Amino acid sequence: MANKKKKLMQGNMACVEGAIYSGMQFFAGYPITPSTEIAEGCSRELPKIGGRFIQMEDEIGSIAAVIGASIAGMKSFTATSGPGYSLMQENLGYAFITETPLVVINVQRGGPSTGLPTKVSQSDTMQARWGPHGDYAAIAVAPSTVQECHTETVRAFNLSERFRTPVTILLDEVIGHSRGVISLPEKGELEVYNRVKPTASPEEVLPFEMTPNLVSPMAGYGEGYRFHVTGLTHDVHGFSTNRSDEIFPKLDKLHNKILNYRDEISKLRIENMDDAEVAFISYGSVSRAALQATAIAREAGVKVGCIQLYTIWPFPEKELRQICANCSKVIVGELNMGQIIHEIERVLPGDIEIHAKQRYDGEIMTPMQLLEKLEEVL
Amino acid sequence: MANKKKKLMQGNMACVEGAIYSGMQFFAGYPITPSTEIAEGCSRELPKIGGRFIQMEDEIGSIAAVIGASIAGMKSFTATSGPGYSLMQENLGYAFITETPLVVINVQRGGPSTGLPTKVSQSDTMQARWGPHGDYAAIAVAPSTVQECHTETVRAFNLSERFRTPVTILLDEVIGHSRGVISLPEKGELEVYNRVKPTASPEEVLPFEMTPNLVSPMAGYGEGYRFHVTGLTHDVHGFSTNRSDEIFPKLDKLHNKILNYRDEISKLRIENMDDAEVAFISYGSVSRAALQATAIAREAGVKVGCIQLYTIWPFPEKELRQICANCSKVIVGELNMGQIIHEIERVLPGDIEIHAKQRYDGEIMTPMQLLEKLEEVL
Amino acid sequence: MATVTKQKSDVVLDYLRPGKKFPSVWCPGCGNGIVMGALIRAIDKLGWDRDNIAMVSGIGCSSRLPIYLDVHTLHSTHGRALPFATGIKFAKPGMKVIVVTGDGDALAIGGNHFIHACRRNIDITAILINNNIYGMTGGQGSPTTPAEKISTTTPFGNVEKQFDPCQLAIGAGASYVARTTVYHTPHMEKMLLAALEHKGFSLVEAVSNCHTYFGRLNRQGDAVAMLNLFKENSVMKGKASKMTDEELKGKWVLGTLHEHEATEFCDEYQKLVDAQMSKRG
Amino acid sequence: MATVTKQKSDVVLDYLRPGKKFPSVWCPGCGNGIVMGALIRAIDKLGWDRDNIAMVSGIGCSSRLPIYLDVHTLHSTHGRALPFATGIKFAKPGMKVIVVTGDGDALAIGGNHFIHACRRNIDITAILINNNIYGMTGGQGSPTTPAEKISTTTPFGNVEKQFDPCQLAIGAGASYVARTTVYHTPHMEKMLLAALEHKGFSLVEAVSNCHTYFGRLNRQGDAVAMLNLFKENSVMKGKASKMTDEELKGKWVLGTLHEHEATEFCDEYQKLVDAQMSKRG
Amino acid sequence: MGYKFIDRIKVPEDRFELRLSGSGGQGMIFAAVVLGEAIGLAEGKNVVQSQSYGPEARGGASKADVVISANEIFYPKAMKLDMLLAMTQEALDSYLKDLKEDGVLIVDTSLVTDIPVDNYYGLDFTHLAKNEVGHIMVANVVALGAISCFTGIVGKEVLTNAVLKRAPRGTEDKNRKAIDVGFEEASKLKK
Amino acid sequence: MGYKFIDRIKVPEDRFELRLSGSGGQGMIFAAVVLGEAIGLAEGKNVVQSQSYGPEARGGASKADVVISANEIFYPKAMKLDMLLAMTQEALDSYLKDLKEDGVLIVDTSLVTDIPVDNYYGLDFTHLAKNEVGHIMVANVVALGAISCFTGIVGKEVLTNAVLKRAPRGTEDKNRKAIDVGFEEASKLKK
Amino acid sequence: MTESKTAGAPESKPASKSKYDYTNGPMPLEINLSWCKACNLCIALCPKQVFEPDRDGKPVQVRPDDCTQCTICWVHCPDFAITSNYK
Amino acid sequence: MTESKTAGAPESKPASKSKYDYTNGPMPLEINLSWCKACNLCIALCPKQVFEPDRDGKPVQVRPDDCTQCTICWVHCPDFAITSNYK
Ligand SMILES: Cc1ncc(C[n+]2csc(CCOP(=O)(O)OP(=O)(O)O)c2C)c(N)n1
Ligand SMILES: Cc1ncc(C[n+]2csc(CCOP(=O)(O)OP(=O)(O)O)c2C)c(N)n1
Ligand code: SF4
Ligand code: SF4
Ligand code: SF4
Ligand code: SF4
Ligand code: SF4
Ligand code: SF4
Ligand SMILES: [Mg+2]
Ligand SMILES: [Mg+2]
Repeated sequence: MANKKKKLMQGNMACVEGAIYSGMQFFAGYPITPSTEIAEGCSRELPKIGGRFIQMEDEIGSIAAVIGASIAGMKSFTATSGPGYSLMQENLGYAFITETPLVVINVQRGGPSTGLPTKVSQSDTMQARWGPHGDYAAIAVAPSTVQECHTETVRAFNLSERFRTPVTILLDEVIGHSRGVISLPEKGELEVYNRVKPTASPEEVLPFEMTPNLVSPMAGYGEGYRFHVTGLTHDVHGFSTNRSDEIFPKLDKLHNKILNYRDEISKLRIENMDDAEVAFISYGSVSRAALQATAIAREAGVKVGCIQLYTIWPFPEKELRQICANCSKVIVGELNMGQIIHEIERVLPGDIEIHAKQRYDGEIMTPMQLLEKLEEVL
Repeated sequence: MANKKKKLMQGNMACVEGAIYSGMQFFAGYPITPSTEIAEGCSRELPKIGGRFIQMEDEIGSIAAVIGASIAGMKSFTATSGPGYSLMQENLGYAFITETPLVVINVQRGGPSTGLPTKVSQSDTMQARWGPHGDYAAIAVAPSTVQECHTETVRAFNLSERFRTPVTILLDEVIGHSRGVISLPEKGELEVYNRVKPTASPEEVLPFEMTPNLVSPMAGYGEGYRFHVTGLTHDVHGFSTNRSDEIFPKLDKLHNKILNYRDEISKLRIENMDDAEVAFISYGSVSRAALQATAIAREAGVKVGCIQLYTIWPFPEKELRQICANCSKVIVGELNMGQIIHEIERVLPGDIEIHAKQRYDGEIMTPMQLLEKLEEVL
Repeated sequence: MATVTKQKSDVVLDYLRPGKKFPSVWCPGCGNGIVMGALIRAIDKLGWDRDNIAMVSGIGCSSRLPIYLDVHTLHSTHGRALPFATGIKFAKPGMKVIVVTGDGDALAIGGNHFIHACRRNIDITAILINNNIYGMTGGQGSPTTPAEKISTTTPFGNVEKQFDPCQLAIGAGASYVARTTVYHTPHMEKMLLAALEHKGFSLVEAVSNCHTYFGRLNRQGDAVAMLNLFKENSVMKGKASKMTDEELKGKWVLGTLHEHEATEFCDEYQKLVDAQMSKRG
Repeated sequence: MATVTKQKSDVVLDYLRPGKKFPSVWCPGCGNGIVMGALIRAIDKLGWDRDNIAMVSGIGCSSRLPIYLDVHTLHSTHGRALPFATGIKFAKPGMKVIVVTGDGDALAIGGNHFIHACRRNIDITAILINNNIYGMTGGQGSPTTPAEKISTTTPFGNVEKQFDPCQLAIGAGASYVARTTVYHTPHMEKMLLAALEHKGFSLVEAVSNCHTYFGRLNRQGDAVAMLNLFKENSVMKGKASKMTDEELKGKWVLGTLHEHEATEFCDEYQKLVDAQMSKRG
Repeated sequence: MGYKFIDRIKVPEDRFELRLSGSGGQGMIFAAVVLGEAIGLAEGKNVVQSQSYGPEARGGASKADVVISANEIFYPKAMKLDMLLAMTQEALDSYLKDLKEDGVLIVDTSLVTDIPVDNYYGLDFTHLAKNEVGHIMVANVVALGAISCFTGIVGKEVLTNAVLKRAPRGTEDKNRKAIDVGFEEASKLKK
Repeated sequence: MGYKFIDRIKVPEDRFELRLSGSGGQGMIFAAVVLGEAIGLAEGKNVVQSQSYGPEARGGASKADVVISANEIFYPKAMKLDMLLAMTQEALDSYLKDLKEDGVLIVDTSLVTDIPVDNYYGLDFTHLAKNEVGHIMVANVVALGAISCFTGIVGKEVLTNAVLKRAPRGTEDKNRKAIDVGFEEASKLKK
Repeated sequence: MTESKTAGAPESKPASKSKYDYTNGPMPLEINLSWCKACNLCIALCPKQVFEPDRDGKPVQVRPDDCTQCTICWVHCPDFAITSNYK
Repeated sequence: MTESKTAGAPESKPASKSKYDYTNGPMPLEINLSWCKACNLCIALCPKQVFEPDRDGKPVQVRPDDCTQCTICWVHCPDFAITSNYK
């Protein structure tokens, strides 16, 4: 029995399992390397559980169908890579303003443009924050192992349902394509959050009501609450408005329903930081190299620690400032030309030296590269 | 005669005039409020000068056609607003990696999504830096008057041709739609830069050659140099590559051809900063309010100065650090929920207090709002 | 003239959304309102539970239509109404899903989704309000603006050719295609009724007036004048089949232009689900 | 069998791009190479100056084709070859512009540009290599994957319906539309020649084999077996016109399926420019 | 929080700000553009003209501002109006608060009936356009004539030329007449 | 720049890293997945299996890595190989440098002819598959049998079960045979 | 334009009494003036010339007896401003 | 599959001499073995069974005299590995 739950599985497929575990029933997508196995996995698995898989004509249609399905009441998601993620930006903005829960997995490959389609990268990190036009607060998470692909997918669905907002899972090609041993949790083992539905009578319910936690209960279509959804800036009824006293609260809500709950959303892995003088800060596959490098360097007596970001957005500023308080230096490792390092420069006090180790040739960061950088900055 | 050159004109139309002045001959676009007058202006004016106007089926097709025309050898541009700009991101990335000169005007309106289609905003500022997936260095400029719409459009074309890169002009609705008196420069009055063409024989020319200034001469199609263009990461021949020793230089080139020449690209307006204790930092229409507020506050004896960013990207870090060196406080005014302020927090030393004055209800920032903020922080 | 409908005149009022401000945002005389009335009467005839109806639109004057109706409504992004609707329909196949779209919305930016909805034969009724122009943004040319006509982006006359939306839909595989005009309201009701009852993807092209832009720029007069143009220049399909191409030039052929039986997407998928689930046990 | 071409066998080599590594990236026996040969021979017959040819593609195995040719080539983004090509052609109408695209590239993500290029009747020849699958990404279903066929995203058989790319093009207004297969190489050359010579938008659908994915997943065998299937299941248009729908089921009808005279977009625009400039000057 | 200065600030005196307001079809934007053109090009002053829009490109209520100055105009929108033209009641209700205490208020008395201040100029522009010029559509031009007279911000000649430059051919006489009527009727009232 | 430690670092000793390399059609990924499954599920160790891709989904050369450890596997790719299987000359040329000095090298002698080291196991997997099993396609499975023998990282039984679980029905005997052949031929060579 | 065809002056016709007698009852139709945008469609399209425009262009039922309840005016009213009093 | 139809065993046929005589000259075709991917198309499609596969599956001209220069092999070769020696 114990064996039955263990499997050797690709990260991409672990995301599918995590989504199904979360109660996801709807996938719409368009194939793209290196995310395609997620679509393929859904096309195989969803019919078996009475769910729905549809291959759309493009990524714009995919995210549109996912939003439609979510508004209809189903937990829904899609998966893509850089080029498709770029195409989804307009409708992602629609999901933000309409407060539609959904999950997008971006299995990152080298960019810009078609770039390095089969090679690893983390160069869509900032796009996950700033991709769509307009103002909104974004949530993005980044797993680093096959097991974490499962848990972070469950977490992503939970966050999206909890906060009525789209959530991006930033995978990178190495995480998506590597196979690892995963133990699939039993039902109930992990928390699964479902969106809050309205309970008052239809006449009393305002679909975009200002609640204490700023998340409005959300009925599905056909559940007795007829409501209007629009991408125009709208009031609590969902009707478009040009009134300052309705626009400000709406946009503040998009921000604050998330930023007020950073503590719930932030998640980090902290290793060997108690006495660390230098810290590696990284996420995704680079964290695996950083953990390895930390272990190796500690063996050699170097006081180095390792901080892995599972939550990328909202950026865990407070936590980082705390954890790094006693460091004199940090090394930010990324598979790009410098993205999250901008945030680190912004939030860490000026007296902490910030060093970058960046790789962007489509290959994974190695522990050795980080160790060499460490020696260099020591 | 002097009168003949003066006109009352909308900002949007001044952009058209600036583009024509720059030698632009090709516009492809898709109507969207509040940028539509640019397309309409081009549809009227381009046939008269033997240029080409085409209304495409969507914004994706528009930017694609613009890239095609630019590669064919014509100075080309498009204009849009948030939703269309979001749709253009994938192909903008293509323009970055293929090093294709072109100009995109984004006349900003309230977002996210359809948002406030007829209302002013500056909420696509970060998108202009981080919108497309992958790594690249972006250039964006922001005029604030009708006259500047002309000059900054000319500058945008020059920068795009000089650096072989797409350039975004960030207008906001107020700048695009206001009419002002503009004096149209004579030929020769403003510098017009044309892309460098190869001169060696076709056999010797590498279309993506590493030159000392990192910009490769660029032939148009049909000019005797048959070359290949791809969105895959490519070598100096333009052929796709998976080799680290070719990928690193290519991506470095995309960055450094621009970042090495920040001084050429940066442009700021600095008013009353000599003895200023507090500085307004802003761009676009907010700068007009800031200039007014500065004038008013100076009258009242307040030591306040005003910094206007014409170049938004690459962010003028060095200049700002210098100019603000003697300030104790800055007020960053934006028509959004806080975008460029992230950069300012990143680049200014920790001992300068950074305050935000943000407005995002679709209305323009008033001098009074800035003055109130000023009084509050003093 | 067409037959008198049996519809009560105030049935429309019964379907208007409580809390939404009336009258509509549309210009006086805009055909969008006429289509809205006909659509409501058709729905009412079918006796559908309005809690079981989802109406989806894109962006444009025409796309404002659903907003006024007391059903589930989704005012989506420009051109994307059909994939949004596909998501809803596929998630809840029991719901009646109706898309309201414009010539720009459906055929310019949304052209791809349009042909794929036709191909997929998903059970959605799309009502394409074709006013031959972009109304919402102030009168630019659309893919149905006829050659030589004036718009704000074809100031010297349109050099492009226009789509025939019905032919395009047929070429893409749609299983029900009809055309009507805002002048022919009883006919419109009939076409809408047939489309709504059709199982699979159905398209009704409703030729409509944007006198504010198309009419003004092309000297076709006000709403009344444009409706009369629709009257004069329309031929019913039966009659049209006896006319030459020459005679049909510049005319709207009205009626059910195409219809064929075909399996429906959600049904087919359900069969697959049933097969897989029964396999599983 | 078809007639012997007069073409010299090594004319193809003459057009290959210097400096580009051969053989191609394609799988052994992939039809893309067969199309490439036919295309070169057709171009060579026309005697076009290769400095005056721009060849544009999207993303896909088929879209790798232009890369190997010594003309101006643009390997664009997925689905967007036609608007890139439109920009080139409209900027330099004197150039010969050819688009090479796949069934996914042209009809899935690129469907909108496809129908608009047809409508606009811009003088571009599009060669759609239809292998009924996404080859590049490893065998997912495409809009031309037939019902019930297996792909990696239709593991239990495709529940969707397929486009007929030629009918779609005709519905969208294309002025030249032909179909051929990689088995019928001399016919392919003829169709390509006619398309390249046609003034206005022309489409040649080249039915091709992806035995690596489509063939393997659907037990259609290797390249040879698939070419033989094309042979067996094709009928020339003339003969097809005498066959019933029942008889034509599952068959490819080959030949020039549609052709009409129509003004070309760049020409029409030039007239407008001429009129405006003469007014001015 | 120490330094207070707002109570000491002064509205810049080199600016003249005016607003033309009414409903969608009344040609307020056209009138503002003509005014801007007359002042900016012929009178040689700096001018910024702007307006606000309803949803996307269309809309009901309409307002168009013109800011005039001999110096660089920093802030492009009106801060405190020196003059307000209100062609509808709704327009007056919305914008009266933006008018300076000593600002000039001009209302169309055929449509504006409830005027909560004493100091204003009331003219029946709609009526004048219809009866004196024969075309209700030129009420905005009649109002321009009145503005020229009441404010002196632009000469009648210059204004007339600016209108004629923008107006469709064949409407010259009508427009000339409209300005004359507006100017004359205004001069009868001018204090 | 002061503190030097790199010369003191040690490669983690709890990891066993192996690479199966060859050309596209040789089933290296399949073999690595089976190996990973056998070790990870039956042997209960932690395993990470990864591979590299050519352009988009297809490609010529092929390599698949398996990292095995009793502890948490941090870095998912091989750092220094404990074992390398090279089925083609190109593969050997590319990856030999990644093998530890005392690592196990296994080559297919039918395709690899130029072997610049002395210490290796050479077996003609292609030939063995064809002649002994009757099917050239199972050369990769023959190699798996040999790996089981040479490295002991996975038991023959466990390996056989893992192969049978993944292989298409009807190929059981062939695969069982292939492992046996590989294992036996290897034991003849094993030092 | 072509308005005259439908919106022209009423022809003199035999005094044919309507099926509905409004002489003593309510008017044939209810007009919601606050929704009516004066588009002129009802006025122009009514085959019986029941309406004439008021000062604002909105319909006034000047020939109520001629109304045949043919539906034309209300199915063409884009603003749902017309309902029938004969229900 | 259907391969047998074209790729089957050569039928016995009357000794019909080719138009071109390769007995003493070069082979009818030039095969670029480094480009050939051994797809089997030329071998299977040649109406005269001129080819047989070598150990790697690449074509060998075993019946050169039967070649009629019909073009079929080279226009179907996806890798441009076949050119004619008769030019
Ligand atoms: C992505 C995007 N591009 C452009 C627009 C601007 N836009 C809004 S409506 C519209 C055209 C509407 O035309 P149509 O669909 O014919 O509707 P109509 O207003 O004529 O009823 C356009 C171009 C937009 N909202 N979003
Ligand atoms: C925006 C975007 N989405 C998806 C992809 C991934 N992708 C590359 S090629 C392709 C399909 C190609 O199919 P087709 O056009 O039929 O070409 P083939 O490989 O079959 O010749 C896809 C989905 C991409 N490159 N870009
Ligand atoms: S602009 Fe045209 S389409 Fe839009 S409401 Fe007015 S008349 Fe109707
Ligand atoms: S995958 Fe298919 S289409 Fe692509 S090269 Fe191979 S056979 Fe050709
Ligand atoms: S119901 Fe018919 S007759 Fe009566 S007013 Fe209306 S249009 Fe005229
Ligand atoms: S049709 Fe309706 S909106 Fe138009 S005038 Fe008549 S009542 Fe008024
Ligand atoms: S040219 Fe014809 S006969 Fe000669 S080898 Fe080729 S296919 Fe055979
Ligand atoms: S057709 Fe070409 S590639 Fe294929 S076997 Fe023959 S020579 Fe080789
Ligand atoms: Mg329209
Ligand atoms: Mg394909």
